[in-house]
Amino acid sequence: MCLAIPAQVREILPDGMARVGLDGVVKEISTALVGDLAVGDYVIVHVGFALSKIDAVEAERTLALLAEAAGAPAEAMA
Amino acid sequence: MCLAIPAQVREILPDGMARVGLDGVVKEISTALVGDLAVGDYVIVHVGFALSKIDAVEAERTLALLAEAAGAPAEAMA
Amino acid sequence: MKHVDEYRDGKLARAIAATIAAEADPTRDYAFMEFCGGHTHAISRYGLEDLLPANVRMIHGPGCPVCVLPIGRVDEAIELAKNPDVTLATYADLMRVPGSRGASLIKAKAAGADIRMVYSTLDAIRIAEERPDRQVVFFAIGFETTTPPSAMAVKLAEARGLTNFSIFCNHVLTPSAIRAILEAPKTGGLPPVRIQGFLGPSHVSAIIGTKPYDTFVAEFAQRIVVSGFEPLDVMQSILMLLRQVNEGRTAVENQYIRAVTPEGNRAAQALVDEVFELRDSFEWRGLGAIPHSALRLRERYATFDAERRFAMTPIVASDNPACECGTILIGAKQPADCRLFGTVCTPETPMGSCMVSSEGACAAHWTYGRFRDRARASAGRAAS
Amino acid sequence: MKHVDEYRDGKLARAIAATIAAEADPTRDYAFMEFCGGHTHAISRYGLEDLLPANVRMIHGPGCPVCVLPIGRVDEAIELAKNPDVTLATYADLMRVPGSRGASLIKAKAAGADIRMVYSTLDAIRIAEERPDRQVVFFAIGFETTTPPSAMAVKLAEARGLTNFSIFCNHVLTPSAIRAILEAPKTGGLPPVRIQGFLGPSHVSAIIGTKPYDTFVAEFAQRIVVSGFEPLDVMQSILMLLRQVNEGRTAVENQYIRAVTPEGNRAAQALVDEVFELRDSFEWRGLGAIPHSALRLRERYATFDAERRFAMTPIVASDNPACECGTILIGAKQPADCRLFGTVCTPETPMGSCMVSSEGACAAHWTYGRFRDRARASAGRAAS
Amino acid sequence: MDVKSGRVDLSHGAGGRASAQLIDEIFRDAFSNAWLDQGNDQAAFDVPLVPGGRMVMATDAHVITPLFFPGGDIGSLAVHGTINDVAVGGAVPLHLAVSFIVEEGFPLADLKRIADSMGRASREAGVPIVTGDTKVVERGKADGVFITTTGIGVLAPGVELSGDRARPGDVVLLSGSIGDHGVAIMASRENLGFETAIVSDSAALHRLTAAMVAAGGTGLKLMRDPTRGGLAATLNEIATQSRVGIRIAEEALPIKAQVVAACELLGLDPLNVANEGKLVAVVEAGAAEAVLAAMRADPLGREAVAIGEVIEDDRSFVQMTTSFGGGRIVDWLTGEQLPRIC
Amino acid sequence: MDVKSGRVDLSHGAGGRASAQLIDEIFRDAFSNAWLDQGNDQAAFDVPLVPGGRMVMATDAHVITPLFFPGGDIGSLAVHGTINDVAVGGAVPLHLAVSFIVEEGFPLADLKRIADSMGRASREAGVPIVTGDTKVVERGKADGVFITTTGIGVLAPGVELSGDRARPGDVVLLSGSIGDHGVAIMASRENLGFETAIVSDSAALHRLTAAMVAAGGTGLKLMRDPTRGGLAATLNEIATQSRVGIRIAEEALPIKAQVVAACELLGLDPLNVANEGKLVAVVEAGAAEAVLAAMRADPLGREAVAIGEVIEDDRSFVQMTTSFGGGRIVDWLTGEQLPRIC
Ligand code: SF4
Ligand code: SF4
Ligand SMILES: [Mg+2]
Ligand SMILES: [Mg+2]
Ligand SMILES: [Mg+2]
Ligand SMILES: [Mg+2]
Ligand SMILES: [Mg+2]
Ligand SMILES: [Mg+2]
Ligand SMILES: [Mg+2]
Ligand SMILES: [Mg+2]
Ligand SMILES: [Mg+2]
Ligand SMILES: [Mg+2]
Repeated sequence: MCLAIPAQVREILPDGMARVGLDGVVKEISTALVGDLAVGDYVIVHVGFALSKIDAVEAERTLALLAEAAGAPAEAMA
Repeated sequence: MCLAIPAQVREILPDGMARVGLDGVVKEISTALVGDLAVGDYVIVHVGFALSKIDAVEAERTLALLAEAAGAPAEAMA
Repeated sequence: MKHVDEYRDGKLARAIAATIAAEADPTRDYAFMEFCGGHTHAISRYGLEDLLPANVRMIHGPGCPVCVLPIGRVDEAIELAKNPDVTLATYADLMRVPGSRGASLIKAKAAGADIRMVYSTLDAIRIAEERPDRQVVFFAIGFETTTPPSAMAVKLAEARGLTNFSIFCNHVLTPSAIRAILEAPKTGGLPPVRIQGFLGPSHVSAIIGTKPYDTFVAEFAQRIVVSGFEPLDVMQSILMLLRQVNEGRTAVENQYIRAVTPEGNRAAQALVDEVFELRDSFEWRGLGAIPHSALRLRERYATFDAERRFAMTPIVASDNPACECGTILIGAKQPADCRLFGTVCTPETPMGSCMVSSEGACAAHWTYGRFRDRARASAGRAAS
Repeated sequence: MKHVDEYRDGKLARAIAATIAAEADPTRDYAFMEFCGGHTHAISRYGLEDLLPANVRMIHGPGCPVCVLPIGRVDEAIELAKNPDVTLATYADLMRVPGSRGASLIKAKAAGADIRMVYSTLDAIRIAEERPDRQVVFFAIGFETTTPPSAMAVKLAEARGLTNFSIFCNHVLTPSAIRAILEAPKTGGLPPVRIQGFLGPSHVSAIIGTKPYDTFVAEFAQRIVVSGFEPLDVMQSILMLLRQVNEGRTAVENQYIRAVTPEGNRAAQALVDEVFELRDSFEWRGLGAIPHSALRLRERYATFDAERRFAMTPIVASDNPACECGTILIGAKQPADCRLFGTVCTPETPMGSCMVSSEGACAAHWTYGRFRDRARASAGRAAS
Repeated sequence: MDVKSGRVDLSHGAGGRASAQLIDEIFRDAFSNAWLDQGNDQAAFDVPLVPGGRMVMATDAHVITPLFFPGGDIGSLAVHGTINDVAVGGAVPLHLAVSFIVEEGFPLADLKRIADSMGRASREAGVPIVTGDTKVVERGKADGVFITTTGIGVLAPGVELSGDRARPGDVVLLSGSIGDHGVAIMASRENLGFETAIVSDSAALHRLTAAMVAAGGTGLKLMRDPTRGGLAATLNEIATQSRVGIRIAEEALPIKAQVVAACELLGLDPLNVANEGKLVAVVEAGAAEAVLAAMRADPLGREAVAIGEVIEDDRSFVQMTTSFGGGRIVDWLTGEQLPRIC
Repeated sequence: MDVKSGRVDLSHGAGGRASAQLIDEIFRDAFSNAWLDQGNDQAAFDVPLVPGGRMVMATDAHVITPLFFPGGDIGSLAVHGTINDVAVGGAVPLHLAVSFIVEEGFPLADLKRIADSMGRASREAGVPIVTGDTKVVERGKADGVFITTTGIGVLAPGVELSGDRARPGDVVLLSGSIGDHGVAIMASRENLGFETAIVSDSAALHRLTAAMVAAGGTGLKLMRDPTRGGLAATLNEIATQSRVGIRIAEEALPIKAQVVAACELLGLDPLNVANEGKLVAVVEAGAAEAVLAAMRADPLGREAVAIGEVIEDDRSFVQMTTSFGGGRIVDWLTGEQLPRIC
């Protein structure tokens, strides 16, 4: 459920709206649920609303953990 | 103007309506403008209303006059 | 079809034509006006002109309610139809009548206006009953024949308590128009009328009777033969007019005795009188303003009067100045004499009233008769 | 797509799969439930089952709001849509969901009901503004993710003074459903739960945070890993669950740290709390009535509540008794074990909740996974 | 026609002068090619790669209301109409393609009834429907169902019929009574509120045309089916294409009494009313008798008659000698065919 | 399907299983003949009277919204779509017939723009529109304009392609990226409220198919254009018709980043999204390289790739090896293709 996808804020519009981009696809959404946003931020978009911001630092950390999860057995099996 | 055509009353309906026939074509019309009608009467139908009854006697007289108008010259030219 | 087929007998027609030819005085020119589009239709449809001698000429009159409707009234109807609350119900004849700048109801419909073609005023009432959320306006036109059904609709709407039905009334009166034609040379500086007699209307007369024509004999020394619409009716009536001329008589005669009485349909007259009253003056396309020539709803029925309900403002629009309808309608010119005929002015793009419906003088000639023009032209050339 | 493509790397996936395979204890059977349809979709779409060792099994949970919507509520929405004054606005996902006797919104629309598919509650508000003559009802479904946009619509409708907008509220709560699954064997006489851990929802958790799951550790000694929806998120979360099992831990962990915090989206929570309140009990298709598991509009917003505005009467309708969704949802059976699967029950003609949306357990297996059935069957036969 | 800011209105679809103008100003130039310029209801062409192959192709969209009417339905009509356009090109109809545009909400039972009717009509005609397409549009974006049929047929060597081949002295033949289809349709429209026993004449004419081709040889100049716009439109098309005049005799025209009556009632001219199982042929005077005999030998041409002749006329007038012996023009319909009050 | 009391709904027009069912239960039996039973998007047949003549015929109704979109319009689409159905039958497209159903009120300027676009497309393709028909329906009884095009083409001797000719071991080729058309259309629909730079791939493929026929010889088993229902529908049709399985590799599929992004946003699978200038071919393994080379030499096949192979499977499953190395079924679309929230 809850189909949602990360998109980048490209333009802040009046009335709590913003234009977000996803690989060249641009869409207007409501940002009323997430408060202050800046151009360049990534948000998770669901049924035309931003649900939450994506934390870039935590995203980096996740990627590191993924690499670790992938790398660990290589050593274990070596 | 005033496209109208003689049709024969086939059935008296309630509310001042009647079914009239014209060579196998049947139509429902209002008879409100002509008063009492009987099945078999001919009426002149215009935009869904009977405008007047056709007087069968006068119709015969007209046909006679037509024949006369057609016949006269035949004698004159004879 | 009883009461129809008897009057469409070609053999009889040719025999009557022979009588007319025999009785027509070769030293005279006979010019009769069929007032009514219905007669125009019969003449064109059956090619009766070819059955008449060259010196018996029929002039097509203004008796086509679609043709004489002024452009301004069409514009007003189109404006009304554009009102998003309005459903305009109308006889199909009006759909293509051009208003100003090429507008028409059929184009207004294409552009989104809610316009319905109806066959009868009862259909318009039914639409109003089915759609209480819409203001249904019946665009009423026609002579005395078509007026009683409109009056009936108003009475019905009142009886049924319909608050969403009204009439845009354009009903006009035949005798006033005949009078205007007879007075035209006097009032309009036009050439003297050459009309020696009228075919009086069939179904208008079924309603109003023959009496209203008596005045034309008294005042203008005219001849009137009220005639049925079938082609033999027309042939016989022409013969009757010709005989009046030959015999030096001027009278109202009734060929259409099977449907027309001197008094007409009293019930219908009373109904019309109850609902409608005379307008002081009304514009006729091709003829100009004619006093007391049209009807409007009485004060008592003001609520069913679209002009009042929608506070419609009159629109004035004029015909192409090159249009010759005015002179054609009084018999002074013929359609082919107009330089717009058949070039810019055709039934698809009528420039004047006589080209609007197939019963108009120009349209009838275009639709049915124009094959004769070249023959005539070359006959003229040969003669000159 | 940044924040997407990184989590769809096939090479990395195979490496993590190798880690899982290496760390999975061959003497054990691991059974984890992904609660959420989004996870089910990722698992099916990427064929993750083929990347997991045979003894690590994923059980598809009830976390698809379309699937768990009771037939009776669909019937009620269809009834509402048949009201000639009503325009029903709905997410497209609901169009084909079957109500009783083969009815559905798409069929009701075909039969003349005014039903509009919208992408967002803001579209529904726009329809209400454009059509003041219509009663626009938004058919609201969804978990905590989809509830804030519904609450926002109610607030907007109030601010803009819309008197023709309301919501048919079917929003449900994730923690209550998880609790119901964990309590099912006790309350329903079903076999004991074999689930050793849950993948916690991604975007529901973005709204509610991770804290609400703590109680499942305390009360049921369960494991929860809140997981992103991308396939690598899922792989990593499975590894995290497996490690908890191997290490004998029971904890709430958060794999989806880039979007989920312990507290969640406080603003969204406040908004939902302002507009909605708990229902005492709500029927879940496949799971039965669950106490405190759904929301309705607060008294203060009663005018925007379609159930009250249209005095909707509850319709009770039951599933095909042969349907095994209940046992499938708690992991006791698998789709292919149901004798209706793939014969009378397909995504075109779903008989039970798990076949309704492609995120339901049975539909996902039909749409993406059924090619494995024969292999499994013959493997089973060979083994026996 | 105001192409810049005008709109399509109902008169553009009525088969009269406005329709012709629409085609001229919008489509003819845009598509311009020698086959389209033949100006017939079907195109004839050589088939490359196939030595000696010559074929015709014709297409028609069917948008009739009501869908079911006495004597047929939109399905049988769509089969007959296109077979006829192929057949009057002188070809042996070979195959049909059909495309359906169906409105959301249309009853499946009606769709089945229509499909069954098409299948029956196609089997009876021996012209199979070999390929098709179905689209569904939202409620309110169509009117039940629209059916486009396209037909192809094969021309025997030497058969070359075209609307531009009428010459003064040729005879005009008509296969039977006119106006039946249009009157049957109008009678089944509720808003016109009249009833008749008239049924549509909808029928496949290819066996009749084959007999005519065989009997007429090179004396058969052209055939055409007087559908939308009626006999008047068809004769005017021929006159315009061939740059000739046509004179017909009113007394020769077979018209059923009920058709006359219905037309009187509605203010219509039977010459403008549509037919779906009739054809007009123009033949050299010398071949007229043979072709007429062949027509009368076919059940669908039993009432065939000579209705007139082709005459010289650079104005391309179609004239009619009325039953009264007078003359009149038979013109295209102006605008949509609508019941008139005057 | 409840033929007795059911109604046509939008899913019957989506090109998925419901569409197939509608055709099966309503049309196939009603029309039943060997050509229709070929089950392809075009029918192939011998031409009687014409020795050695073998042709194909195809038809499609076009009901697209909006009428104008990036990369084309309903007019060019109607030309390309039908040329392609003829071309993927292995034939040289010869002629087109076109029928218009126009809604009252439709701007003449738009009609002209569409006609001009059709003319241009047909001239560029060298496939003339040789006959046509135009109907006008009342406002609210159509949606602007619907266009049905029908095409015929000639088969060179020996060319015999059909959807039932795929055999285990054959290779599946795809001519280029998928989903462009459908995404361009969806982006131009206002109610979905998103923008992309993607343009429709609408194009006439007959030069590409001619090159493939020449290069593949009898090794070319079939071609098909994955339009409505997308690549998924086309592969399932082939698998079902040929009673085989098909396995494709996700990593081989060319899909533009913007198409992926738009599909993510709308909850769609690019495999279900329509194309209008792409084709799928099944070739014998031995001919694959030659056909692929011929494809890549054509501008419309430059990105052609082998995407999978035909396998034995009496269940006719289409399977895909995902980018993760897992497996999944690629199914027909269920119901209408609609943006999803979950
Ligand atoms: S041809 Fe036209 S412009 Fe001339 S008089 Fe007649 S209606 Fe007027
Ligand atoms: S296959 Fe259908 S009936 Fe069986 S459990 Fe799944 S949803 Fe229920
Ligand atoms: Mg045609
Ligand atoms: Mg035809
Ligand atoms: Mg037709
Ligand atoms: Mg198709
Ligand atoms: Mg034809
Ligand atoms: Mg096709
Ligand atoms: Mg196609
Ligand atoms: Mg297509
Ligand atoms: Mg046609
Ligand atoms: Mg195709």
